[in-house]
Amino acid sequence: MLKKISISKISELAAALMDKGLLLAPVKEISGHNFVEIKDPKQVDLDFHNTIASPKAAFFPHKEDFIKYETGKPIDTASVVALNLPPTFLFGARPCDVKSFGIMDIHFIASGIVDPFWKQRREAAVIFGYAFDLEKPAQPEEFYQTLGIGAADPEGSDIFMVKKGGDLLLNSVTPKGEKILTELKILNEGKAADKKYYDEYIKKGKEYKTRSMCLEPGAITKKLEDLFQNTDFWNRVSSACISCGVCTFVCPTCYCFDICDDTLFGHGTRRRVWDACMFTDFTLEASGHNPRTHVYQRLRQKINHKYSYHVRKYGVISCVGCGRCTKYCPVNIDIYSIIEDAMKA
Amino acid sequence: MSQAVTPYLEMSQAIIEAGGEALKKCYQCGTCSGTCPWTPITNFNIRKLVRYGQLGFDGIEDFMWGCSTCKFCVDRCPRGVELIDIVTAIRNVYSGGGMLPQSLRSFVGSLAARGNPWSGDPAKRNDWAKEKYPLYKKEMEYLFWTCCTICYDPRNTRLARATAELLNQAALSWGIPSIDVNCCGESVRKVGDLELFERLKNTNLNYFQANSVAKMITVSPHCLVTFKKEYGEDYNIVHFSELLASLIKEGKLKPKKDFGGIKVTYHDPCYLGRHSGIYDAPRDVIKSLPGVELVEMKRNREQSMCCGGGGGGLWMEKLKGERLSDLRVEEALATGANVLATACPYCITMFEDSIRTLNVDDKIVVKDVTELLLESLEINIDEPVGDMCEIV
Amino acid sequence: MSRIGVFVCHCGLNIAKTIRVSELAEFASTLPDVVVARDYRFMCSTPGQEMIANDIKEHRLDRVIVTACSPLMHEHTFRKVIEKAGLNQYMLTIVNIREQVSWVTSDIEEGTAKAKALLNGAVYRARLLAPLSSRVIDVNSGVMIVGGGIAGIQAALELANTGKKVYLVEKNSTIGGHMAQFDKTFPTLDCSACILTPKMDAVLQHPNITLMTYCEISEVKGFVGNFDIKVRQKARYVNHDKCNACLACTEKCPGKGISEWDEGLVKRKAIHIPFPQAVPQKPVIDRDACTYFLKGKCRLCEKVCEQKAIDFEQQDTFIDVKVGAVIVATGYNLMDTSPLVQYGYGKYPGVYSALEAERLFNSAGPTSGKVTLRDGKEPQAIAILHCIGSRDKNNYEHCSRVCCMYSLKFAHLFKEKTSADVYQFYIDIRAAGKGYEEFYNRIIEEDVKFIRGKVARVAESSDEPGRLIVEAEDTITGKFVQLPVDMVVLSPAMIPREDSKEVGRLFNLSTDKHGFFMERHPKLAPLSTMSEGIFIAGTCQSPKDIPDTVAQANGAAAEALTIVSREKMELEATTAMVNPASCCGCQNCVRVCPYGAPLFNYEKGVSEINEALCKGCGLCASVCPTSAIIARHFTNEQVLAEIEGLMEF
Amino acid sequence: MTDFRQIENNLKKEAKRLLEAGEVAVVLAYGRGYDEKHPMPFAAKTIADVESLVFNEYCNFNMASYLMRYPWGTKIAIAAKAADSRAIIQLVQEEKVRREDLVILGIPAYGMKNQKTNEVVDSKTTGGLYNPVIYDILLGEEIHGQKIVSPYEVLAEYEAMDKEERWAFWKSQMDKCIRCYACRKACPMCYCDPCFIDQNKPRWADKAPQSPGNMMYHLTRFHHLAGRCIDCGECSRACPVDIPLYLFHKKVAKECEEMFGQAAGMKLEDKPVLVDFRVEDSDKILE
Amino acid sequence: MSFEPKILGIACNWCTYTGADLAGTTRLHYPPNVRVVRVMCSSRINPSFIFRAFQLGADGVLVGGCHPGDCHYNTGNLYARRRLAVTKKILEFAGLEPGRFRVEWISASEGNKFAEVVQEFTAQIKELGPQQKLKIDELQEKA
Repeated sequence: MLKKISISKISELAAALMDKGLLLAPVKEISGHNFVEIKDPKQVDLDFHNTIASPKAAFFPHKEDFIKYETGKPIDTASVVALNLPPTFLFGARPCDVKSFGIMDIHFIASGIVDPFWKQRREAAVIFGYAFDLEKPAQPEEFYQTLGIGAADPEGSDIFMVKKGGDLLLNSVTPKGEKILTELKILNEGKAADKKYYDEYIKKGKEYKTRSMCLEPGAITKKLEDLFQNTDFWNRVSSACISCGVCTFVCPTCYCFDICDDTLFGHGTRRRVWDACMFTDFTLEASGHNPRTHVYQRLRQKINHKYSYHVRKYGVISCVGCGRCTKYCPVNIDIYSIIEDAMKA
Repeated sequence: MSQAVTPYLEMSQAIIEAGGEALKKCYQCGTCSGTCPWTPITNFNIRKLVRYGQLGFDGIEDFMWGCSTCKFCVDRCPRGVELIDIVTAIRNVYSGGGMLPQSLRSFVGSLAARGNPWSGDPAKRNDWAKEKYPLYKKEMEYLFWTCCTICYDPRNTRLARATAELLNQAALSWGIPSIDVNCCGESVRKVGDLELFERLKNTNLNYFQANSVAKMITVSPHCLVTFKKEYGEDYNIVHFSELLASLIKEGKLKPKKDFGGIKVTYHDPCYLGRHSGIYDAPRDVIKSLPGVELVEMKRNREQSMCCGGGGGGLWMEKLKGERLSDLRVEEALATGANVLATACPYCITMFEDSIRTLNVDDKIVVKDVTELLLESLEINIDEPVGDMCEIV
Repeated sequence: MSRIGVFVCHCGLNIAKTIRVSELAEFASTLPDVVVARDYRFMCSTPGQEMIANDIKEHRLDRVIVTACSPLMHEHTFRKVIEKAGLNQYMLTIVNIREQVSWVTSDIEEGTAKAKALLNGAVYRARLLAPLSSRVIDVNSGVMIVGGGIAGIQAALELANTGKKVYLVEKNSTIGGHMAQFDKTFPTLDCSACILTPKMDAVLQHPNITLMTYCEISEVKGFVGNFDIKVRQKARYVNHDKCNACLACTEKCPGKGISEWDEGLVKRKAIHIPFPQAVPQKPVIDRDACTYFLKGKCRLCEKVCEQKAIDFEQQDTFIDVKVGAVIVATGYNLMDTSPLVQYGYGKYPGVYSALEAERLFNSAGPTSGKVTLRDGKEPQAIAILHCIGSRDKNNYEHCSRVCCMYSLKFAHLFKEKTSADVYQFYIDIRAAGKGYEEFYNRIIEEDVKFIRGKVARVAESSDEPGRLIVEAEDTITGKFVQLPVDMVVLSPAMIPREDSKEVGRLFNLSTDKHGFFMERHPKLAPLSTMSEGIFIAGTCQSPKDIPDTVAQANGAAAEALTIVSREKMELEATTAMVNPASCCGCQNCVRVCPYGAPLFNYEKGVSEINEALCKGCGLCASVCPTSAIIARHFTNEQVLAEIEGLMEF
Repeated sequence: MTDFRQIENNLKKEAKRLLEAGEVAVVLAYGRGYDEKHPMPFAAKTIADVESLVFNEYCNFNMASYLMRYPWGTKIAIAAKAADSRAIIQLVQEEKVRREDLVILGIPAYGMKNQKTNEVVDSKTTGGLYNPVIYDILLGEEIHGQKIVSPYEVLAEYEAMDKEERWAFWKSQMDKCIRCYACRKACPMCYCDPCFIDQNKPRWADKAPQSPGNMMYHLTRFHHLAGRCIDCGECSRACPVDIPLYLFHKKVAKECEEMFGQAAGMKLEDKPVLVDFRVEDSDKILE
Repeated sequence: MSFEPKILGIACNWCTYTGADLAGTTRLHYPPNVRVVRVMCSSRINPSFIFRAFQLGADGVLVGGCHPGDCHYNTGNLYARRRLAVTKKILEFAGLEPGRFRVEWISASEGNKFAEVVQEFTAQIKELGPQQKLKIDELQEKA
């Protein structure tokens, strides 16, 4: 089912979605766009290339409270936090980011150990994917083509959106998406020309150029395994790394977290908070021992996790080529270049 | 009839509530009364006043008017008792009951009705200026605060004119207040009429506010202290002697006339000296005059003796032998000085009286330092008054 | 999970009057981890202590909170209690609800609420307490006494007689102090020198006393039981080992200096002993008066000295002394009254200070005991002025305590030695002491005139040149008095030594605003100070007379003995330590520590703390950016928890 | 000013000479990134590495941050612009590096640009100097005659705000923080490992990127850097959400300079102001 | 109900805490709003204690130490003076009312000064009203 709406009426669409539930959409903040829970429909702004942070926080918030308890009280008085989620609309996620949800589903659902919080959030959500603007060139950091992701790839979205001049075309991808589209009375029916435009756009998206190399998962896995002991290689590529957490925090596929307890006046909360394998204390053990004390070990872990271990375990590379880690790295470390180097090494 | 008395603590409490909190601290050592210039010559005893106040004894009204608020006792008191506050509080409590002495009634009455203590017509406040001097406007730097005494008291209007001329000489930007102002209220406050003081204060504050007054010059140390300490605002205010001293130092005023070796002694007004800590500025002015020798009286600076004009004393009748100004003039004569200089209109009034009654006007004259300086600049402000002038 | 017991003391009504103690205990019992909470009339009493001990056993308590008076009062008591009951003594927290709640609050609601908040803070803190073990150290057996006045002499003799080594340090060239300047002592009127000089000699002769005159303290290191003190021996320019005290040098010396002993009333030689009975009886050269030092020529003393003891090249030297305890007895000064111009001191020759008057009575004084004015005449009328600078907010608010009595003594001596009329100008006569009131009565009967009124002014008489007029109000009659006299004696305020703040800094003593040393507790520890092992005696603590000074000296000697009579002692365990895993090697701790306790281990790249030197101030912990330094008993966690607890209610 | 290309050539020349002669084991400078606009900090250890060295207007990184990766005794050549040289001085003061281990290759430069915004980096964001304070070899001519603006001038706007406004400003800025810690990691003076905020004992603040923890982290960090911050602006440049941390650091630096009369990283023999005192410090500073 | 502020006091053991005890011994009454934490020296005070106190809802923080030069540990308070001055400037620039944080030197003999300072500071905090800026959000909801 194809619908359409004028982009100038986007806030009306937003208002309609807000009537149905929670709306997460791109908003222009001081330093760039980000997905934010919309309070005022006018905030929604589709004039962006991609957001600073990936939309993974929609399902995997930076901070997620698990359990509430009182200090000094028996354990049975503690309670698990109930989410009670309304329908959630993730509006305007780019194809590469939408792809990441599927990768994350592996850990949080498909691996067999189900994370109830992730699962509930995923199930409550309707994803409005949004094709990149094919008229404009890709940003120098991006390389999703390498990972086989097109600039207008509807896979993973419930509804996929394409810009056509001043209009936005919305096409349902899943039954869930179709249901929502039906319900949204504010939308107009898509004409045949629109349908044609949409289909061509999707096709054209496959040809859209980002940085690209031939990357066969098995080959890179093998290559990285061979390189593991090559300290010189890892030292060289990590020599600039300052061990901050920018790359992992903006990454759509990084899912590591820390569990912490916080108490205030005897009221305790057990929660998870994002962690980053780049942090020096990431692997710090209670004994004081830390198996990864060197910068190179941490960067090696990160590259290997995404391009080697993950492939070995689940058969997929855990990277979608969005280029955020490169773009926001304070010292311009480029994961693409490292993979390239590794392949050449 | 029994001579026994019972402490009347309600009265003591009333004094404390009227601002005499310091009453509690006194341990009756007698430093104040020993220091007080009145103790040797009158039956006024400041220590006793406090003692009566502490216990609320009757009879306080007989001697509570004696204090001239010279602050000598306050500076010496080993217990840090603010005796002037106590005096003010006692007067407030008792005069509230209509115990104002006869001599003060016209003074307080004039202040209440006309806003000045000299029974002057408020409309004629600025008559002394003869429209020669500008009224203060916002863009001016200084307000020359004209004390009632220099506006109305004939002897002191000369001081007003002298000041105005010097301000012009120094080419300062200044003006005098309009007739909307009234007395600063110092004396009436010390006499204990706190209500009237508040009224006078508010009138002046309104004027200051309406005209955005920021910097002030005053010639009366009494106004100076009142504006600084009782008005609750932080004005940039100077006594004219301070300004003169700095103008001379900066070379903006240059004394010319040689006085030919006259001796001048300087009397520290209590409100300029002990109350405000200004001792050197007026002396510096005198020292800058060519041909003038400054001689000091025995009691000077911090130890200076009161003229008796403060605390309402200016308006009170005092018997011969009970006048501090007489003693002070004698002290001045003992130095061999030809001129008794001072820097306060009250002191001038008191000394003029004493010089007249002691009949020593051929030996000594009283002058404000301002007048001395004006003289040395060879500016004449004494307009000829017909033939009389030539005869003299 | 900890098991905390809370014990709320009523302290009779001291606490119970403004805090609902049972409600407080009940509140405590609702707090997490508190397993027992009780209130009791006197927690510090034996039954109170037993209650705590029993509860520790019965309820298997591992932490105890005593909610009572200030920890400075009874922390030690309760530490002993819980230790006896099997807990580590540091598993105790005191909540100060007396000094800091009930005594400073009038409203019972407010008092109870504040006590609850404080108690809650203590519970938060108590959960995080950790057992600590005390350090045991060896104790030096000697005692240093600073100040060779009557207090120092008395303490030195007492201690030396117990067999302990004493180092008596005096900054002047003789011991004796102010007492050596007095003629008679009140109220008994016995001769000051007669009772003092035998003691001075005894000090010199005592095998256990090392007398260190003309010396000053230059550095104090270490801590109770282990003080390491550097003493500066000022150059005397006379080798005392060689000098045989013939004093031939002092006869020949042409240099003139001001006699400190005679209060400047006369001159003395540049090479001199301060007074005939000085101890040691060996001279020193006053550089500022010596002709050789001033003009480069003279050296007469050197020529007459057969022992070749004169040494113009002598330099200051430093002596290191190790002691276990210190008694500070540095005495007092009289206030300089010349700034109080109304009294004319320094302006009129007829005005004397009390110590100058003392010298006039003394047969070894400038007038050989005759009371004469500076012009040699005998005074006909004398006024003695009390409370000059004392009891005075403009100067010193305290009462100098001895002036009333010595003024009465002066009156007696004036009556005895002259035919003058004597007047006392006073505010109150304070004659509390054994035999004092009787002495006062005796002086009244000697026909001394008492005028109650503080003098306002001393002026020159205009009628009789040279005479003085004293002006005051006789507050009893209310008459203004103008009294012509020949002599005025001022009783100036007794004030701390000019260098008392400096001495305080060296020994780590707090001083009050004028510089008197602060005792640990005004009633219960009047000789102890906040610095463990350092005691104070005599007028350096507050004005007092000779009997009180001597009593304090004996007391301080006994206090010092309780330390040096032990071979070993326990020190507080509340020192800092470094968690090497967290140390980032910034060396902030090394840079700030006043005791040099942290040292940087360059090999490991971390700081290490020498706990023997650490005094537990916690400065290093607060400058440590990584929280690697643990200030034991005041850890970051403990303080943060306490703050959280305090802010909850 | 010597142009960037010339500086790059000089850098290569000196690096080659020093490595060849064995005078240093490593040259800390800038290397090629994934494009021109994105150079990277680079540690050249071999002659072959020298060819990878670059210098252009985007080489903002404060190379002093990398000094502490090498043990004492390692001879290091380091490219140092003005701010970097102050960082080096401060680190020498704090005994984190030894002066004798260093060959400082001074780079006088202006017109450096922020790669994200393309804005020229000037005294607004860094310490107002163009020439290194200390160096052994200068890779370009010293710069004179450039306009000198007080590095604190930019503060006027914020100082003029009333406290409510300022609070609202900082609150909104701190709320953006995602706790990636790029600021502290980019900071040459933040060498603590572990950082106080990572401690579990005590737990100074929660780890979640929410207001109280963010405030505690940043306020405490401002305190830790008080009198030590050398105003290179790396914290703000590294920040993925553009929090103007440099403003706060500047303010603290300004206050420290006014109160204690010493700016950070200007003299080797100074002692950091917060681990120092003067008896005559005035109580006025507490008002 | 009138606003009763919560004020954290941090006092050094040797001077200010003892001075506070003296205020009690001499029965000087002062408002109950200040809750005192005892530390051995004012230099023990980690600036983060102060930040934390404000987060926990303190309306004011009062630090007391020995007078400069009288520190039981010689120089502790001289370091503290610098550190706390910086703390104050930081709080001020962040936008907190400067009047909420105060450092006073109160000796063991100044019981009256302790009482006066508490009186004055409490009045000042009352005037400023509740501290909402640094206070943790959850606590604000409660209030």
